[in-house]
Amino acid sequence: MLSIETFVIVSVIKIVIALFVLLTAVAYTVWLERKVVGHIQNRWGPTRVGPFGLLQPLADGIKFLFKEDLTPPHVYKPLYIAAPMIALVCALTSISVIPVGNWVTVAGVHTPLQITDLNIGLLLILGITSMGVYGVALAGWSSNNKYSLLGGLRASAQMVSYEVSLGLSLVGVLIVAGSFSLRDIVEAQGGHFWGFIPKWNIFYGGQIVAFFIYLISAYAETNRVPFDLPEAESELVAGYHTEYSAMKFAMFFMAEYANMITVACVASLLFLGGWHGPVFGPPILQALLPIFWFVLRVFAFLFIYIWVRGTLPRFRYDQLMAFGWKVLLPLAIANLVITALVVTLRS
Amino acid sequence: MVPLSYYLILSGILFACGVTGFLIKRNIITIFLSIELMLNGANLSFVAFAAQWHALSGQVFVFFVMVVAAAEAAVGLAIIIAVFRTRETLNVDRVNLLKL
Amino acid sequence: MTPNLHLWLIPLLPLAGAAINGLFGSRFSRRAVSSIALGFCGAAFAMALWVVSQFSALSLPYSEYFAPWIRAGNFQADFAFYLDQLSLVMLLVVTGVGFLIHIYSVGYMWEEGGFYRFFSYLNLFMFFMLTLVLANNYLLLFIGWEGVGLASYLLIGFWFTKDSAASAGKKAFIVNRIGDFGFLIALFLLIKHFGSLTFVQVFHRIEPLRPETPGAGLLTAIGLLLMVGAAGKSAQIPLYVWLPDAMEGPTPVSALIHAATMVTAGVYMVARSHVIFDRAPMALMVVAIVGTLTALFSATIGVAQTDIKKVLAYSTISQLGYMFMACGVAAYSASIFHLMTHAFFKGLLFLAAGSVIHAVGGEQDMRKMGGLRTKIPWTFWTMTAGTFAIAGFWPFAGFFSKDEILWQASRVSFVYWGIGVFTAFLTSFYMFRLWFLTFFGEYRGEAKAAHGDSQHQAGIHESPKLMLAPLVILAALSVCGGWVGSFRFERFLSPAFQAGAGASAYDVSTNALASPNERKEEVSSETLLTAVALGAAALGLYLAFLMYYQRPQLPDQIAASLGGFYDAVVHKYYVDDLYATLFVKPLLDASTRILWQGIDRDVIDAAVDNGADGAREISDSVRHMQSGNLRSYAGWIAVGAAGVIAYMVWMGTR
Amino acid sequence: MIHLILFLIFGAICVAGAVNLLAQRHPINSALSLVVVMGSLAGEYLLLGAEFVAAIQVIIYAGAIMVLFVFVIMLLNAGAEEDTGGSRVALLFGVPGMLIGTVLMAWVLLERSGTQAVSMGALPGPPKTIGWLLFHDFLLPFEVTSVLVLIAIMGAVVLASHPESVQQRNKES
Repeated sequence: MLSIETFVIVSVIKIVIALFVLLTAVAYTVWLERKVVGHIQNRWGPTRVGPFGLLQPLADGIKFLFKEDLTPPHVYKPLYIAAPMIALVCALTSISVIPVGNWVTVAGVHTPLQITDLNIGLLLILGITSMGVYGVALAGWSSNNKYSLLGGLRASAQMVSYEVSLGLSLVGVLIVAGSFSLRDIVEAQGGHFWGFIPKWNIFYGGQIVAFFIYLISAYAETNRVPFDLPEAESELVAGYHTEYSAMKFAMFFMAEYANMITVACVASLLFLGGWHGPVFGPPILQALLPIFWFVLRVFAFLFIYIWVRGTLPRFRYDQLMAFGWKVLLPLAIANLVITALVVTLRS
Repeated sequence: MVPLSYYLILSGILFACGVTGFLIKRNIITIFLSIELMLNGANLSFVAFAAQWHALSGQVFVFFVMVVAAAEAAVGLAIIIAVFRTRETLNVDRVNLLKL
Repeated sequence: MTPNLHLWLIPLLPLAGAAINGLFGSRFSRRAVSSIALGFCGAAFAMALWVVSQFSALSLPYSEYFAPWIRAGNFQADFAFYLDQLSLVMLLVVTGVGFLIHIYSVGYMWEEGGFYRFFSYLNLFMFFMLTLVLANNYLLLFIGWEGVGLASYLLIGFWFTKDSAASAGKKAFIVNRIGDFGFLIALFLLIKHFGSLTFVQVFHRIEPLRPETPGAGLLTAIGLLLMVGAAGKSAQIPLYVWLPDAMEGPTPVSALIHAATMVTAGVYMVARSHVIFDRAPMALMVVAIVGTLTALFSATIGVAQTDIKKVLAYSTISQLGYMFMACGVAAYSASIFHLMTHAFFKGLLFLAAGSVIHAVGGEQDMRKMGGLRTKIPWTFWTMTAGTFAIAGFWPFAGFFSKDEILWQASRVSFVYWGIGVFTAFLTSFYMFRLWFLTFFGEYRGEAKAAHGDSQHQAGIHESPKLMLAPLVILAALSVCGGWVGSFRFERFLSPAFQAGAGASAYDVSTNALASPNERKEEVSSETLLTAVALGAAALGLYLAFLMYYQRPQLPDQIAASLGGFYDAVVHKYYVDDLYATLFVKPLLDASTRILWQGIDRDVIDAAVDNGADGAREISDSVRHMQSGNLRSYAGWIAVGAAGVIAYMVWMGTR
Repeated sequence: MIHLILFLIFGAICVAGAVNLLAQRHPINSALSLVVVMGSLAGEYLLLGAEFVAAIQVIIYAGAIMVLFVFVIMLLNAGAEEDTGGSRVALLFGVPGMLIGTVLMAWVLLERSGTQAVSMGALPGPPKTIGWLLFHDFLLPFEVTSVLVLIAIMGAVVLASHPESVQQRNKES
């Protein structure tokens, strides 16, 4: 056990590092998206700022900071201001329970590579994600704009609907792992089947179905293409953030990408074996390799995100709802039942 | 160490606030929110009593309350929508046909 | 070594029949209904015969415990059955005659509606009667007692659409209630003072008591109250009025219930309670006087009746009077002997009368009959046997039993004997009057109206064999039933009546049995008395022959000369009217004035109406609470909740 | 000590949210106040050790039910509360009644309840145990509640659907 002072110091350090890494990752995910989508659409993407446009995110940030913070006259001000903050806070908080690697000992302090390990960690992520709905919904409502309102309505209905399938798709993994703690779940995935297939949940039983349900629900949860109806520019101008500009808009923007990263992290941890991978070399390399494997998976997941965005068209809203309730939810329940059966029979 | 009666009093205060909301609010949705507040107060006392008696049944009951609250919210909100559609108002003082 | 007799089967078999027919009979064919009824009743009879065959092996009295019923403190009344010689005789009479009458009923009721209902009731009656006979305590006996009352009520009112039948049923029921009231009080007294209702226990506790010779006491009271019950059930003065009216029921019912079995329940009960009566000479005297008076009184009424069944009904009352007279002089076995022979010949007479009525198409007035002798010979001959038996001619059954009763009565008082002989003369007279009017002379029925229409003449027909067979069997029994002899019969029954008879009031029967020599000395006087009785019967036959065969105009002349007395007799001494003015009308008036107008309308109705008015007025003022405002309702709830909390806090912290 | 401090902080937020619910005239503010109450109640649950209840409180109550409320408020575009005469009964009887009841309860709880003090995380309610209870001891209530929810769903669909659209669908079929 750590003394309380060490605990606080270590925690603060971890929080700072995590926030820094996360925000940087958000910035470079934006860059990555622009680059990848650009290449998919047969163009270059950002190239002017820095080599390969690598400094573009910095430039964007500076622009957001210094733009005039415009507040339209008939908005409901308290909520108009609170909404982007809610969205960003919720998006950033959920990173706190995500482990990126094994326990390490730095300067005599033995600590997990994770801000905190809760035994209801996954539930916390779900809870915070579900709170994120308020940001979008309130933004839409408080803007006093019909496009915003429609966007907010769509966002809240869509997120509440797909949260059900999302949660149910995770239950299968939980049954296999027998814990809510993300670290336990990852550790349950160590080793191999028959010596060569990694013991990831995605290969376990019918969890590949669960993985795809999770994938689809996650796209809807983060309001991404092909489910980006709350901000469908062809219908709603810019949806719930039509009236936002400057830093408030940036907050929504960051929240969206932070959510994407969270979702990617959860997918990597739950389905793709977390930080498991071949570990070799000197001790420093042995400490860093798991992080590398983890980041690799997250990157792959994000790449698929962007890839999908670049290729798929947008759903219609009724198709979205019908798909969520009539296809995804029954599928998730069936998967849950089958997994429960398999686990029961095997034990 | 906190005396359990503090938790119970907190739940009582929340419940009383819910009752007051029911009594003084005119907007039907706010009244509904007051009901949810009362349910939350009751839930807190459930959890507190569970700690008092070391019986997890108290916590299980909270789930049942939540489920019932969810069902109630679904039906109640549907009713509110139906009422609003026919009477064009959310003010309960204007929805008073059921008398004499 | 006592074999298990399964006595409980005997009552329950008819009950099963009643249940099957009553519940499902409406869907059965007549054949099925009658075979069910006959089957169960016959099975009971067969059981009874089997019991007789086992009888010698039994240690009497035999009792059989069936199930617990009422147990409170020391008091105990169970479903238990009791068999001794007395019950056995009753058992045989009830099942045997009952079975015969069941057979007869199939033929008699074949054309009637409600066939299944009739047999269900009849079986129900058998059940209750057997319960009554076999009960081992007064309470179970009372159940049977009330049950036969119910069956009797149902069967009298069998044609309930007919107003007179319905009211006759009610009358029987209500008059019986008066008797039952007395019976019940007697039972209460027994419980109070002897703590039990079981025969064995009660008699065991009474045995040590001395006869209440000077004056009257508890046992006299119990005896008198029991007599009230018996008078109700067995149609004695003053409660006999229901029996003539009960003739509204179907004739087999009259034969079975109102002649052969149920009405003798009172006699059975008095005989069963002989231990009590033995110690209550006053009560016994009352029984004798009531019996004698009833015998005479109803015989005189019977003389003037024209309805064939009414004549038989009054005759039944009269014969029951004989039985009570016998009981009253402590000659219980004579009484039961007469009960048995009476069951044979009165059952026969009723059945034959039913056959006659059947033959002439429902006509019951004797003045419209006549000359039926040749047309329905079987009925005629069987009826003749019955008539001679009831009139008391040697060697028919009635002679032996009646003679025994008269002789026993003479040993107590010649007043009883004198009245008994006179009644015997009257019995002979009205029975032969019936006989002559029905079977001899010219047919005076429909022919008068139809001027000798041969079609109607041909309509008079003999009854089917199904009805005749019981007639023949009963006729044979009426002829031979008495040959068993009163002496042997008495010896057979003596264990039942000796038990606890230690200190009899009259010491007659005991002495007679104790010293047969003494009895021989009295034979000469007995022969003389018998001759007198036979003479009275012959005189009755001659007078009837004279008045109703040779000189049919004579009765009218005599009636005219008698004047008012004849009117009184024809109108049954105006007893019904007397009861109507004395009891019925005041009761009706009181009910109307006090109960209906006073209590029902002014108190009960007023309470309801005013309650409703009050509720409406209060509601009028309170309904303003129902403002339709949701929040007001919530306010009331909050106040109520606060009240509940305050109450609970107060209760909890007190 | 830290327990008491945390309790007081969360409790204060709770009460503030509840009072704000009453004070606000616009339903959406009231709804958000209630979300705050629920969030801090989840904190209280955590203090008592009921971690699973706390998580579910946030996910179901704050994340689903309250979103539904907000959604309906937005859908109906409910404005601020209007002032109507209202009910004298509710104010004259209801509020005093409520106050009396609350005071009585508080008095009983403080003076007579005989409850002991609890430490932080007094009764841990791990998901596994709760699940065991739900699916074994409370199986029947659980199943009955599921039927209740199903009925509620159907009721909500029937009540909230446009009568005209239903008629039209009937005509088409």
